Amino acid sequence: MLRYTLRRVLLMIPTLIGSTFLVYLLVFLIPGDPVTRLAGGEKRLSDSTIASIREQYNLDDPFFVQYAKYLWGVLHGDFGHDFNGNSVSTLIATALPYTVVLALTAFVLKLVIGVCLGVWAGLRQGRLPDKFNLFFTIFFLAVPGFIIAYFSQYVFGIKLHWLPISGVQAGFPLAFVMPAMVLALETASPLARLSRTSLVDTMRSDYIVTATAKGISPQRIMWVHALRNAFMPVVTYLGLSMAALLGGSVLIETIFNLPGLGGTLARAIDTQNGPVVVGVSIFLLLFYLVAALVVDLLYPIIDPRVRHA
Amino acid sequence: ADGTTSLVAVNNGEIGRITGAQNPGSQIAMAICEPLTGIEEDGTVFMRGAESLESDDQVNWTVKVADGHTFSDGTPITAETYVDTFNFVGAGANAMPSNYAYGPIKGYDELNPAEGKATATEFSGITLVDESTFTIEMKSPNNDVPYILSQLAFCPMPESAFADPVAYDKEPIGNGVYTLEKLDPQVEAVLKKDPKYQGWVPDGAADQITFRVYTDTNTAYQDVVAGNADLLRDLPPGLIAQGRNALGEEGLTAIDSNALETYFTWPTYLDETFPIEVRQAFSMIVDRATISKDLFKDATVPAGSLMPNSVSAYREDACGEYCTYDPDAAKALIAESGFTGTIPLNYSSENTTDAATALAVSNSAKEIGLTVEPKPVPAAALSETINSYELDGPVIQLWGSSFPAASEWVASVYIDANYRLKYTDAEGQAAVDAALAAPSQEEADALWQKSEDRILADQVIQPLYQQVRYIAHTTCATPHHAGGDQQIYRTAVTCS
Amino acid sequence: MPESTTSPQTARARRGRPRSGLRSLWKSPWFDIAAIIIVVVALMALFPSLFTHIDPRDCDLSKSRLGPEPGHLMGYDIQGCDYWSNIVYGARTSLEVGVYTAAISFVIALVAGSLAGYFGGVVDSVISWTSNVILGIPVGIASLVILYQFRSRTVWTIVFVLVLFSWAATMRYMRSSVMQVRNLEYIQAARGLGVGPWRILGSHVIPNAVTPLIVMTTLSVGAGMAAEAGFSILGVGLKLPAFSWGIQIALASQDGNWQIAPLLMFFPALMLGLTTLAFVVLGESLRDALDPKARR
Amino acid sequence: MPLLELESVRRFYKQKHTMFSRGTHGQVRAVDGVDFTVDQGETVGLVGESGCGKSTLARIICGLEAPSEGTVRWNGADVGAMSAADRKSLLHREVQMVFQDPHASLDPRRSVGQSIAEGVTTHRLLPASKVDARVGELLTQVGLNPEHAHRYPHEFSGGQLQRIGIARALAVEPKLLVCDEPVSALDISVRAQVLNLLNRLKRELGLSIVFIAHDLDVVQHMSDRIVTMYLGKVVEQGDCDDVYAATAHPYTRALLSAIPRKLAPDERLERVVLEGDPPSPIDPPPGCPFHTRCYAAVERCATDVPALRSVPGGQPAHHASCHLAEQITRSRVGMVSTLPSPLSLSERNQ
Amino acid sequence: MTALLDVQNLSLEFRSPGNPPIAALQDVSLTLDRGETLAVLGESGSGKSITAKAIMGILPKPASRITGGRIMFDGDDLLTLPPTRLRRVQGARIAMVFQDALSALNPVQTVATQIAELYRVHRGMGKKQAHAAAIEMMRAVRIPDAANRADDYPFQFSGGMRQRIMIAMALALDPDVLIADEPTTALDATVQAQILDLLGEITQERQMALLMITHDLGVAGQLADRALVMYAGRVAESGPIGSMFESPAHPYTKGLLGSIPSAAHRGGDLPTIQGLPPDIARRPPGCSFNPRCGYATAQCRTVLPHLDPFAPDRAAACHHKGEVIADAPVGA
Ligand SMILES: Nc1ncnc2c1ncn2[C@@H]1O[C@H](COP(=O)(O)OP(=O)(O)OP(=O)(O)O)[C@@H](O)[C@H]1O
Ligand SMILES: Nc1ncnc2c1ncn2[C@@H]1O[C@H](COP(=O)(O)OP(=O)(O)OP(=O)(O)O)[C@@H](O)[C@H]1O
Ligand SMILES: [Mg+2]
Ligand SMILES: [Mg+2]
Repeated sequence: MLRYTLRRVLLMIPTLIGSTFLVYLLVFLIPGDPVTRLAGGEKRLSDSTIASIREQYNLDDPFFVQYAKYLWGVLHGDFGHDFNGNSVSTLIATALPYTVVLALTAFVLKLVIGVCLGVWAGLRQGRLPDKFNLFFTIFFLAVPGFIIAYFSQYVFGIKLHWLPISGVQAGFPLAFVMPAMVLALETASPLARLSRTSLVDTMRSDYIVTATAKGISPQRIMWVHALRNAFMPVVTYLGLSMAALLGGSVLIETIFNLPGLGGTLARAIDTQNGPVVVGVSIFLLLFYLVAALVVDLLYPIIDPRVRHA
Repeated sequence: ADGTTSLVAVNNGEIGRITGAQNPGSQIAMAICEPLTGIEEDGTVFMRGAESLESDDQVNWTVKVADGHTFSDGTPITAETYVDTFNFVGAGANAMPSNYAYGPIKGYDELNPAEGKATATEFSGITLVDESTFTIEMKSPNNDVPYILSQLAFCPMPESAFADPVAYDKEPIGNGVYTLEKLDPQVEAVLKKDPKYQGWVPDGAADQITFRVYTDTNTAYQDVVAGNADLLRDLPPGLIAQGRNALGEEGLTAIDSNALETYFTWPTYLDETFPIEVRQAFSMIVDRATISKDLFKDATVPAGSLMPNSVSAYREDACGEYCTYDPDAAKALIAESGFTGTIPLNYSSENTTDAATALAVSNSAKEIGLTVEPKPVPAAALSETINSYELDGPVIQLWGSSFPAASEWVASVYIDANYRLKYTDAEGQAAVDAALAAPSQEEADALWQKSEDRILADQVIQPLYQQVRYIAHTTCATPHHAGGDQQIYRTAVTCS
Repeated sequence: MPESTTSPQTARARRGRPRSGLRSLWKSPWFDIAAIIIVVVALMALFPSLFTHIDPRDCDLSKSRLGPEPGHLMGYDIQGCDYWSNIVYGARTSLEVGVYTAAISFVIALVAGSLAGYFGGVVDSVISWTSNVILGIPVGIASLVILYQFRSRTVWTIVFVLVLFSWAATMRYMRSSVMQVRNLEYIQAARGLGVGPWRILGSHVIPNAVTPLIVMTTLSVGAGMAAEAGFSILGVGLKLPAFSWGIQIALASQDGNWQIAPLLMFFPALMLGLTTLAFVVLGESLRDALDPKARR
Repeated sequence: MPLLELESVRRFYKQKHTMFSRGTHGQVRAVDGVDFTVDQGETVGLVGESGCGKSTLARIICGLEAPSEGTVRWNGADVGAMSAADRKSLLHREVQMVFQDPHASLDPRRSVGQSIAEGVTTHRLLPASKVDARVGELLTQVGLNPEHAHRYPHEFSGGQLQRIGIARALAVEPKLLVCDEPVSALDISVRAQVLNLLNRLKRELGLSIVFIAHDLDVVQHMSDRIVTMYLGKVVEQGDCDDVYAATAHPYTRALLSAIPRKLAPDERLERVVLEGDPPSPIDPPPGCPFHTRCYAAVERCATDVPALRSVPGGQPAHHASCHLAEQITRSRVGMVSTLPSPLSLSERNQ
Repeated sequence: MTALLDVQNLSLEFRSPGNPPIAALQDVSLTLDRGETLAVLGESGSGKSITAKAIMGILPKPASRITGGRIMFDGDDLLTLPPTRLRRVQGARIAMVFQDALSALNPVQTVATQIAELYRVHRGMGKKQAHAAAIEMMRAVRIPDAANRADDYPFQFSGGMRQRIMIAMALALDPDVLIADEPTTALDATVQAQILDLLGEITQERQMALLMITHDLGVAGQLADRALVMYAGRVAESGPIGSMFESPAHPYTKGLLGSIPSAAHRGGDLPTIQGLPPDIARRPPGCSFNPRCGYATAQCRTVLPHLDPFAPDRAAACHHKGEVIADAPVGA
C-alpha cells in the first residue's frame, strides 16, 4: 500500500511535466497574437510598442526557449506574470480561497443532494421518488445553468432579500450559499443517477436479503449496507468532480462574481497568457492528481476485496 | 452616514491596467488623472492641468502649466513633469500601450521605428521652455491638439513611475480628483476624493467611488435593480427592454450622442475579388433600420455616415442609396458584376452582436441568391489576420473615438495603422490635411465631409450602426458624459 | 444415470425462454416512450422535410423573437426565422454529435477502463497516466487549438475533439467497477477453466461492471449536444450558418435574449432534455434487460 | 512420478490491510508447509477442521492462487514457472475445481448453460454445434434437466447450483478434479448419484480426484488415500483403510468419533470431545499445534514439533505427525465399531 | 392451543417473463412449537429453502408470489403484518441461517459489524458494547481467535467459518424460532458436533423452536423431534422422526433412507432412488413421485394424494402408505 502510494506520487512528476508542456504548447498554438489586443478594443498598438511588449514577456523567443525560460522560472519559484503585471502566484493565491470555499460548499451540498436523491429513488424504485430523480436529472441537464443562477438571484436576492445577489463582500457563508447551491444542483444530476442505479443494482444482492432477515429497516439497509457496496463508481465520480469543482465553474463564478480560479483561467486563456494558464493548470492538475490518488486509495477501504497491485 | 456621498459603479470585467492604457482600467485612470485639457458634455474643450494652450499655426503649440497643481503625494507638477512623461510614454521601447496617441507629434517616428532600434530617446518636437512652459511641435498642422491632450495617454506621471511602470500601475500616484485607496484587480477598486486636489471638480462628484468588478452583465444589472450597485453602462439589447420596465425613465439613461460605430470594412487588397459593385450590393442588402430596431431593440441606431452624431461634421445620410436597404438593386448590381463566389464575413467570435449582424446579413443575402458566410474568428486571430493583411473578406469592426472630433473618424481611415485597409486616396488625404489645418470649425467640417464622401464612394468602409450607450443606474446617480464618452467619475451623486 | 423424462427439444419448445432479456424491453411503457422519442428525433435528423415545409433560413428580420402564431408553432428566432423548422433542422447535428460522442467515448472508456482495472500494474499506470494528462489540460484551450488546425470541420471533427476529452473521465467508472469485480469468485472460477483474460473480461467482468458506465454515457448525450454549440460560436465548429439545438440554446442565452423571448430557450432545451431523457431511459432499460435478476 | 506434487507449500494471507503492514507478523498461515501428491486415477480425501486451509490448498492446486512459498508440479512441470499459454493448455485444461460456494462461483449474468459450456468452448473440445447437446448431457448426468441450461443461477436451489458447479468442472474432462465439498448440499439420493458418477468417471477415464468433504462416510466411500490437515499442516495421511482403521493422530480420531449417527446410536464407543478453543492460525501454538486440545497430550507435545513420519507398526505409507502415534493407534478411544476393527483390517490387508 | 409457528397451506409461484408461472410450493403446512426441533428433509430443489424464506418474509421480489396460505407466528399472520411490525419479528424473534454463507454476508462490512448490527438495531446497544457482544457470539460458535478475527471481512474467512458467522448472527438475539438452512454443511465433524450441541442446548434451555433444513439424516436424527419430508414443492410425509425413520410411510422417504451408504458399498455404486429428480416446472400429473415409485398405480398417475394423517402425529401424501409401511424397513 505504501509502495503503491509512493509509486503514484512519483508518477505525478512526469504527469505534471507532460501536462505543463502540453498546456504551454497549446497556449502557444492558440491562434493570434495576444499582444495586439492589449490596447483594448479598437485602437491598435504601434509596432514598436508591440515589439517591446513581446520582448518583455519573452514572446519573441521560439517556443522551446519560452518554455525553458518559464520552467527555469518555475524551478526558482517564479511563476511569471500576466500582461497586467500581476504575478501569477499572487493571482492564484487571491483566487484560490474563493474557489476552495465555493468548491467545498458545493461539494458538500452536491453530495447530500445527489446521494439523498439516489437513495430515495433507490428505496422507492419505480415509484414517485424514482421518477422524481429521473426528472430532476434531466431538468438540470437540459436547463442551462445560468437560467437557474439568474432565477435564484432574482428570487432569493431581489424578491426575498435573503442572500446577496453576487460578490464576495458578504463573506462566508452568506456570499457562497447561493452559488454553491446552484453549482451543486447543476452538477448533482450524474451523482443522483449514478448512486440510484448502483444502489438498485446492489439491492438485488443476497446480503441485502440477509439484512432484511435481520429485521433492519429499508432505510438502514440502504445507507449502511447497500451504499458502501454501491460506492465505488460514486466515489470515482466524487473524486473527478471534486477536482472539477476546484477547477472552478467558470459560469457560476462569472455569474456570481466570485473571483475564483475558474475565471482567472478563463480570462488567461482569453488573453493567451501562457504563464497564468500554465500556473493555474499545474495547480488544478495537482488537485486532480491528488483527488485521483485519494480515490484510488479509498477503493480498498470501501471494498476490501479490491487490492492494488 | 456622515453626509459623504458614494457611488458604486460596475466595472465590466477584471480591472486591467490602469495607467497608460485604453481599457479596461481607463475609467479609474480618468478619475485619478488630471490631463492638460478636459472635454465638456457638448464636446468643447476646457483647460484643466494647463493654464493655456495656444498656437498660431496649428503646428507649434505652447502649453502653460497651471500653477500649484501637485500629485496626490504632494510632488509639484511642472512643465518638466509633462515633458518627461511624454518622452517616456511616447518611446516605443517603454512598452506603454497608449503610445499610439503620440503619433501626430514630431519625432514620433524616430522614437518608434517600424523596425530596429529607436534613433532618439526624446521627441524632437517637444521642448521645455521654463518651469511652467513647454512647446509641442506637430508633424503637420493639427487643430485637434486640445482634444489630443485631453487623452489619458497624456496624464502626467511622477518620476518614480518611469523606473517600473508596471509596479506604478498597481499603485498609481495621480494628480486628479480622486486617489486610489484600494485595488484588488479581481474584486474592486476604491477611490477617494483627494482633499488636496486644486483643479476642476465635476458637479456632484461623489466623495467615494467604488469600481466593483462584475464579470456578468446580467448580474450587474440585477444588482443595480436591487440597489446594490449604482451605475452600469452598456446594457445589452435584452436588458434594455427589461430595464425599461424594471427601472423606468429615471433608472435608464441613453446617451444620445454616440461615440461608437460599427462598420463593414473591405481591405483594398481584396478589390479584385470583391469589385465595387459587389461591395455596394453587399451594403444594400443590409437592412440597417430593422437590424437596429428588431434585432438590437434600439440598442443601436442605423448609421448613414462614417461619423457619429457627437461630431459637428455629422450628416445623417452621407452614405445615400448604398446604405439604404434595396435587395432588388443589390441583385442587379451583383448580376452586373458577374460575381458568383462566397463572401466570408469575418467578425470577432467574442462579439455577440457582430455575430447576430453577420447572420442577419447572411440571411438577407440568401434572398437575392448571394452567399455570405458568417465567419467568427477568435479575437486575437482576427487582429493578427487584419494586421498582416491576410483577410479573405469583409470584416465587422467597431471603432470608438478618443475625443469628439471628426479626425478621430474620417482621418483614421486613411491611417493604415487603424483599420489596415491599405487605403490611399490623394484627394481625400488632401482634404483631411486641409481640415486639420482649417482655421474655423465650419471650414473644417466641409473638408471632413468631403473626405468622407471620397471614402464612401470607394466603398472601403461601410457604416452599419452606431451603438447607443444605455446606462442603468439608481436614482441617486445621474450619468454624465463628455462628448458622447461616458465618464463615470463625473456622475452626479446624491446619495450617501 | 437415469434418462431425462422429456427430451430437451420438446422441452425447449414448450418453455421458449429467450436467451437474453432484450425482448422483455418492449414490455416497459417507459421504454416505449424513449423509443418513440428517439425514432422521432432520428426521423427529424434524416428527413427534416417530413416535419416542416419552411426553409429554416427563410427569415424576416422584422419578426425577430415573435411568439408562436398559426403556421409557426414555436414562433420566430432572433433572426426572424421560423423556429420550428430551425429546431427540426437542428436535430441532425445535435443527434449526431451527441450520439457519436457518447458512443465512441463509451467504447474507448469501456476498453481502456477494463484493461486498466483488470490488469492493473503497468497497463493501469499507462492508461491512468494518459487520462490524467488529458484531464489536466484545460479543455477550453485544447479544443480551440485542435479544432483551429482543421480547415474544414465536419461533425466528425467535433466528435473527435469531444471524445478526446471525455473518455478520460468516463474510463474511470469502468476502471473502478472492474477493480471491484475482478477478484470475485466467479471470475476465479472462469480463470480456473482456463478462460483467457480477454474472454474473462468480455464475458464476465464487463457485463458485471458496465452499469455505471452506461449511466454516465447516457447522461453525456446531452452534454455533447450542448458542447458543440460552444465550438460553433467560437468559430471553430461547423461552418455557419449551422443548425443545432446547442447553437439555438447558446444564441438564446446571449445578450439577454432569453429575457425578451424565453421560448427561444425553452424549445431547444426541451428537445435536448427529451432526447437525453430518452437515452437515459434506454440505458436504464438495457441495463435491466441485461440483469437476469431484474426481469419481471 | 505423481500427477500432482506439492512441495512444502505455504500460503500466508495478510490479515489487516493497513497501509504499513509488513513482514509475516499478523498473517494468517492458511497453508503452512504442505507436501502433497496425487497419483493418476487416485482419489485423495482431504479432511480437517473448518478453516484449516483445505480450500486454500485446493485453489493452489488449481493454479488460482500462487503459493507464498514452495512449488507445485503438475505432471512434472513447475506450475509457477509456466507461461500463460501452458497454464491454459496444461493446467487449466487438466485440473478442474468444484468450488465450495456454488453460488458465488457462478457468474450471475450468464445462464448456467453458458457457464457450463465455457470450458468446452475455451478449450475447443467440441464443435460449436455440439456444445448445447453436451451441456444437456452434463446437466442430465448431475440430475438436472437439460432445459435448465437457459436459467440463471439465482433461479436455482443450493443443491442444484452445487451440481451445476460439478457439471461445469466435468465439462472440460479434466484429469484431476479438485472437489471442495461438492455434495454437501445434496440429499442422500442425489448425492449418491453424483458420487456414483464421479466413481464411474474415475473407473472409466482414470480421473484423479482430490475430495474435500466433512462427511467422513462419504470420504471413506470415495477415497483411496486420506490426508488430514490441522492448522495449515498435514497431520496424518495414509491409505483410507489404514487411517480409518488404525487412526494414528488424535485429531483424526476426534473427527471420526464426532460423526452423528442417530441411526446407529449404540455402536459408538466413546466420543472424543475436543476441549478448549481452536488455536489461531495467525499465531499458532508452539510444539504440536494440536497439543492445546489434545486428550492425549504430554509435556513434550507443548515444546517439540512432531514430524510427519511413518506410524510405527503401521503401513509404511501411513504417516502421522504425533509423538504418541503408536499409543494412539492401539487405543480404542473414539473408534467406531461399524468400521472393521484394526485387527480384521490388517488381516484383510495381508 | 396453537403452535408458535403455524404454516398453513402455503402456495407460491415463480414468474418470469414469457413463461408460465412455476408453482414452487403447493399446500405446504407445518407447525413448530417452543422447544421443539423440526427437521425438514427432502430432495434438492424441492422447496425447502423457499419455504424458509417465505416464513422469513424474504422471498425474491418480483420473481415470486405467494398464491395462498397463511404463516401464523405467535398469533400474527406474517404475510399480512405491516412492515414495521414484521421487522420487529425478523432477526429478533425469528432468525435464519442461510444456505450460502458467502453471498449472504455483506462483503464490505467486517463480520463483527454485521453481528453487532443486530444488537444495535434491536437492542439499541452502544457501538463498543455491541462489538464486544459480537465477539462473544463468535466465540460461542468456535471461531478461533475470535477477538483478532472480528475485524476481518467475510472473504477472509473459510467456508465453515462464514457459516458459523451466519449462525452467530442468527443466535445473537435469542430468537424464538431459528430457521437453519443446512447450517453445518461446511463444518467438520468436531465443530459440527459442538454447534449441534450448542443448538440442542439452546432449544432445551431457552425453549427455542428450531426448524432445521438438512440432508444429513444423522444430524436430523440426533437433533430433531419431528421431521418433514418434502418432494417437488409438496410435503410428502411428516411425523416424529423416530417412527418415521423406522417405518416410512412415503416411498420417497423410504427411498431416501435406502440411499444411506454403508461400508458394504465400498468400491461399488451407492444405492439411489431410481429416476430423475422432478422438475417443479413440469410435474407429472397425479403424485409427483409416481415416475420413480415402485408402488405407483394408475391412481397415482392421475390423482394427487393429500397429506393424510394416519397414525398419531403422522401424515403422508401417498395412496399406498399402507403398503409402504407394511414393507420391510430399509437401511441401517
Ligand atoms: N427465482 C427463481 N425462479 C424460478 N425458480 C426458482 C427461483 N428460485 C428457486 N427456484 C426453484 O424453486 C425450487 C425450490 O428451491 P429451494 O431453494 O427451496 O430448494 P431447496 O429445497 O432448498 O433445495 P436445496 O436442498 O438444493 O437447497 C427449485 O427447484 C428452484 O429451481
Ligand atoms: N483471502 C483471504 N484473506 C485472508 N485470510 C484468508 C483468506 N482466505 C482464507 N483465509 C484464511 O485462511 C484460513 C484457511 O482458509 P480455508 O478457506 O482454506 O479453510 P478451509 O479448510 O477450506 O475451511 P472450511 O472447511 O471452513 O471451508 C482461514 O483461517 C481463513 O480465514
Ligand atoms: Mg473451505
Ligand atoms: Mg436450499
